[in-house]
Amino acid sequence: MDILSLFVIVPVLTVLALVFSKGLKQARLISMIGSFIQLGMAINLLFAYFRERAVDKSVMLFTQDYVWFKNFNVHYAIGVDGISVALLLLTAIVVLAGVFISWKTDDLPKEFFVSLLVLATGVYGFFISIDLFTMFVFYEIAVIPMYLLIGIWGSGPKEYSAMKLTLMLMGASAVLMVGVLGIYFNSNADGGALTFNILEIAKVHIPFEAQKLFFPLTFVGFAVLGALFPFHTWSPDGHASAPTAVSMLHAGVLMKLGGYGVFRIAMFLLPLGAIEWSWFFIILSATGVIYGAFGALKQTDLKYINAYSSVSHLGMVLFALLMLNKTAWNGAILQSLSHGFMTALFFALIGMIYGRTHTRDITKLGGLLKVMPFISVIYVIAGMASLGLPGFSGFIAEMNIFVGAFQHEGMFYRVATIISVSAIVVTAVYILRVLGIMLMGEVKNDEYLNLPKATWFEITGILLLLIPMLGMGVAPLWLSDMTMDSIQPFIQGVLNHL
Amino acid sequence: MIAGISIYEIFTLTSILFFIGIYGFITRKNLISILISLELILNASAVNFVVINKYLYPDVLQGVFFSIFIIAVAAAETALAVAIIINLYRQISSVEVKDTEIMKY
Amino acid sequence: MEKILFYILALIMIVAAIASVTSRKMLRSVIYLLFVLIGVAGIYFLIDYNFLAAVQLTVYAGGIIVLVIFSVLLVHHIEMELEMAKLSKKIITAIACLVGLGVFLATIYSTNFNVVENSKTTTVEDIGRGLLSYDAGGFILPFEVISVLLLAAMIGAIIIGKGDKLTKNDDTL
Amino acid sequence: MDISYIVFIPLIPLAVFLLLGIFNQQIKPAVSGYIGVLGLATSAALSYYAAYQYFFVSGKVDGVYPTFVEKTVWMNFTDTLHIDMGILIDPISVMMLIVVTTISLMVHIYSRGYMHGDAGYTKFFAYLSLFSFSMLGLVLATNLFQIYIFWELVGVSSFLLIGYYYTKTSAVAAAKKAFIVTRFADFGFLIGILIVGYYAGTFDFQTLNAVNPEGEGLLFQWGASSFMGLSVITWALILIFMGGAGKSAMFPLHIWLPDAMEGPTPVSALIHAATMVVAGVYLVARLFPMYYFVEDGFALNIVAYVGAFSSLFAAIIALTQTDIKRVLAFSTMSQIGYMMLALGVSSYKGHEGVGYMASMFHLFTHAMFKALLFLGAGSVIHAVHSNYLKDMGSLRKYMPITNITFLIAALAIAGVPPFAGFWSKDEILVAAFEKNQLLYFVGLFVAGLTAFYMFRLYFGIFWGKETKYHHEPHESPMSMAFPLLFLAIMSIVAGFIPFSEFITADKAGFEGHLDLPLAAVAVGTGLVGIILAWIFYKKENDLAERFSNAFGMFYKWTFHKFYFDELYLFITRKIIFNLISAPIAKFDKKYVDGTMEGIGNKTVIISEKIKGLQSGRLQDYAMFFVSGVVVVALVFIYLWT
Repeated sequence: MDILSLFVIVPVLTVLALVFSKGLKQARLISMIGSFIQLGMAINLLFAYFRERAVDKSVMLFTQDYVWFKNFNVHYAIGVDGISVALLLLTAIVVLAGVFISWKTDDLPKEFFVSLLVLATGVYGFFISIDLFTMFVFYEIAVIPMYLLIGIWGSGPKEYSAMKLTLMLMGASAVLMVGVLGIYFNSNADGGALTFNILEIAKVHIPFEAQKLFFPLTFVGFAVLGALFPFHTWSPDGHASAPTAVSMLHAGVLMKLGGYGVFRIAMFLLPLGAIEWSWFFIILSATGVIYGAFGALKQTDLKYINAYSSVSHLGMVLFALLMLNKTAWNGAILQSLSHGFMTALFFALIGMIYGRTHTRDITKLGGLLKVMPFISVIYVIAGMASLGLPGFSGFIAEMNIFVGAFQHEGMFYRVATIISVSAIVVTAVYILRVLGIMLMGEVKNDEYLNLPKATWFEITGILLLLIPMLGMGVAPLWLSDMTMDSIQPFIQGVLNHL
Repeated sequence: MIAGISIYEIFTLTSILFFIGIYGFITRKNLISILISLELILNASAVNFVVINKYLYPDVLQGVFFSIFIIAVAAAETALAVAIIINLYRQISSVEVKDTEIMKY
Repeated sequence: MEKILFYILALIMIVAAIASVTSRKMLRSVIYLLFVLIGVAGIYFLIDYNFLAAVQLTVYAGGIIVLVIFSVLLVHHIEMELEMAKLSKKIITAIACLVGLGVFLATIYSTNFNVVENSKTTTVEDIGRGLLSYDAGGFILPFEVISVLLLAAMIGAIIIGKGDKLTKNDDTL
Repeated sequence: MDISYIVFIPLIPLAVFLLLGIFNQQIKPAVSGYIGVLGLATSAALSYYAAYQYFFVSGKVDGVYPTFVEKTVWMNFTDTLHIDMGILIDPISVMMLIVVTTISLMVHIYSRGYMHGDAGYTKFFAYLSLFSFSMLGLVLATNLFQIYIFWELVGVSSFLLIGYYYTKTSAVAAAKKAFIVTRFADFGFLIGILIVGYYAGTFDFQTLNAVNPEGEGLLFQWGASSFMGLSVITWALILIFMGGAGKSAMFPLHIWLPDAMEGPTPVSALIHAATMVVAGVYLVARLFPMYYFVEDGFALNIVAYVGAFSSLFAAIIALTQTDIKRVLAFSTMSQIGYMMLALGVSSYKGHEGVGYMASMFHLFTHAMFKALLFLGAGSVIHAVHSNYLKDMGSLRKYMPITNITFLIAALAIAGVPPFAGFWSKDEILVAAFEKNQLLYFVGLFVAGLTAFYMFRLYFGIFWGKETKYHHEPHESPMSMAFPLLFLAIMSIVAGFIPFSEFITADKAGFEGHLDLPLAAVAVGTGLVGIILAWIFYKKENDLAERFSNAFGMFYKWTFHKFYFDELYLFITRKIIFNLISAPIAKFDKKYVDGTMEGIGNKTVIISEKIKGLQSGRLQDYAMFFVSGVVVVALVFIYLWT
């Protein structure tokens, strides 16, 4: 049985079932069941992966290949390694948590869940594909429902934000498309046939000139989704307007596509280009890291703070990838996972706070620790995870990144590394600022005193995200080794040329 | 054949007429004026047909036939155009181009 | 003699054509056009296509110009000055036309035409036979088509010119 | 020696934390207090057992105390570089185990009385357990990264405990300040670790500290690569010391410590007096061979001078503070400076390593008497509900036990024999005298100041003016009195422990002896301080006020702690927030986002223009057509040949 294609089939079936459902209760139940099956499959895949990995040492496991469009040699080719498995697990968890958090979507529930699951389908598909074209198709499938989700179920200037987000991401994918086609048309550099399969392209020696030209296109195309400075501005507005579950999914999973794409495609297929351009993008990403942190310092809207924090954290991912060594790459993957859980948790909590107090302005909130202890305590924990406290996933990711970045000799890299490290201080400042103003202090508004407690589905959603975060932070060895092993074949190309 | 006149001079004349017609077609604002400019263009090309026939292929008569057809079509076209112009004038009491833009919607 | 005649004709035609597209009086514009058409007929005479010249004179100068003059009189007051286009538009158009003319002339003068010296006179009979010939190279079919076209145009002109019934009571009539 | 059971010393508090943290609502306060105390008591018992085993049963091997390590890989960075988790047993970690568990146990017991009736009673014990776990983990760390991990955890427990009264704005601000300042220091620490990791290729203490049989460190070879005139390892050590200075409140990273007194008093006693703040000292001691051998101890000199300066600086400020906990806070800072000073002047081998020994000794005794002082102060605050000296006076009549124990502690810190402080302080002065006379005199002067401000405090609280109280102050309950008594006994007897036999830099131990002339000078200085305080504060009089007026400006500066808080506030508020963050936010909105918006707007404008071309006017089309034809003709005839 093809256990990978199920990751696309099950959400599609769920969507079909949703089409025939009536009302909120049925819709959410179906979504929950569908997402649960996904999670079960992801966990099953994890164990299957370990079993298979023990005997099979090839780069990708569970590979399947069907010809899709013969003239251009487009295949529906899928396969996973440790990194995709980890990211699939992340996606499954965040989607399920997202369904729980959207338990009370009154407005067009059916359509909401359909869009949510279509988005999830795109993400799953992206993570399992090893064919550039398939990957690109799934990428677009993932990005487009965003427009509907924000534009219809959002708040504030939602049309504007949705438009901005979609246009910027579409612009990026246009650039990306050029890069992908550039890779495709150079995939016969060694005399073979044109192909979209990344494993085959990786064996080809794409000429240096082509690499130099197409690397920045591919990199920027993906990195915009990873909120690369200065193309990050869609993220604060988009997140601020998006409904809770969408923010979770977007920041938690969709933005990971950027880093994943960079490392799977840009760096893997164009290693010479990566080496050639890394200095330039290091400047941008290191700027993004520190810039996002400082940007978050002055915001008062919770979602804006978190969006800028994402800019900073994901800047770290790109920064690590550009450092071009194994430790840093491992850090980047771990940071993607960690940020996925953490930021999804943040957005879930913000959604709960907003749902109760109807404001996201921290200056209007205060003393929430007294009013809603559970949510506040989790918020503190999430905050601590965000500022890289040991025991949470953020710490191990950041340490991998820093240690890896420090392996890169040269004054320029050292300075960039130290600048990025300094972000941990600024992060502490903005996180504590929020905690201090919002959770601690006197209760600002008497109405807040009798707000409802966290409900069971909220608690379930939170725990789903919190436990993996803790698990990663306390016992990182198995995960870190799993991703580290999978990085090896991908970084080899870069290392050969360094 | 016109004695002492080369084909180049006749082409020069027709080209000038042709572009005067085009100039008129673009700059005039009155439907009838546009029709007049159109006649200029048509005549310039008709002369070209005839001249080429005479100077280059004197044994055949195709150029002449085409000129006759051009004249016939021009007559038909003018008749229709005048009919349309008159009808238009009845409708909106104007034959200015700017008043007839309603067609684009 | 013919050379001088041609130059005179050419001068008249160009001046009349320019006057025709720039004149602000409608009727004068039509009359200038008449001069051009007559000039064209003159050129036909010069190159010895007498029948064509006659057709030109009767159909164009006689028929079309009269038609146009009628329509002018129907829709215009004689004294009415025509509205002119914006200067910028005129200049742009003029530039485009001059450049286009330049291109034409440059092309014409750089082409080497294979001129055949002759002084053949074409008779009406030649034309009639050519037009009505069934043989290969005969023009009977286009001729018939043109006749049908003329008929259609005539009917169309009448229908359109007659106007719509609905507009009969329009006070613009 | 089997050391595996030592793992449970930190793990028991962790279990207690999880238990109390997760079932926060379900567990009754009375029970949670017992659980906390019981957990810590078990840990303490294990620690004592471990110490006994280590020093007396296992003993020396080849004339030195051996180092036992048990560890497991926690995370791999590269093939050679990895973080281990484990426990490392050597003399100083065993000593720290005892200090931490003892003080923590006492504080737990004390808190049962002090925090009685508080709404967050269970939460408080959970936090205390979390702190104990982190601190014990820090103490037992086997490598730099492990110590960093627990370092951060200690920082966060400190944050939680300082901000325990989270509805109080000042407490929240203090907690934030403490966390951010130490975080800033940790930034340096982390960079230092990264440098060590890269150039030395390991984080492991044993490898880093390895000393060859000739008594030389093995780190010479890493001194090669240099940056700005110093070897990178020296830089790393300086940066690591920056981390230590942050936690230990050394100048200029000291500003968080006085504010941290916003936390409940037992917390101040545990974290901000006895254990966490000495982590910096412990860190330097842990890496002592590195500090000593790399580049002739350049980094160690910095430690010494920073320590001496902080010590003097804090002692001067302590003279004028009126909040009794702040006086104690500055006193702590001053005493830690002392320990740093001692480490800084120490050598490695044999008796020359007296500074190292003295530092550890002082750490030990200081933990006892400073915890006692804080708990005593807590007892007083509990009784009069105020932190300020002006609200106190003549309390000896109401609180006999507190009075006596506080006096013992004050005598101990003032260095009066035979109390604990005398012995350790004397060793420090001896070490300084042998190495660096300047630092010796600074130390001596600080000793005098210490005696003076401590007795100013003592007389101010228990003697001095008669104060009217709203309701009669009463002696604290037994749960609070017992720790006071226990620590008082420790403050007396701790000095008699022959420290030099157990804890020395080279782990070999040496015969300790008392340098009588130096001791006499030190005691004399202390006594002068006490007598001055007696004159000034024993009876209510205006001597002190006249004196402070005479100093005028200097007094004002001291009272405002040399305006360091204001300086930092200026830097954070004005520079970071207003000059960096606000412009960035604006820049982002206006230019970065503006550019993207601009592209969008331009597209709309251009499309409006293009829309205009599609006018529906035939003549316009004709013009485009003609122009187009002309252009195409030109291109194809002349350009594209």
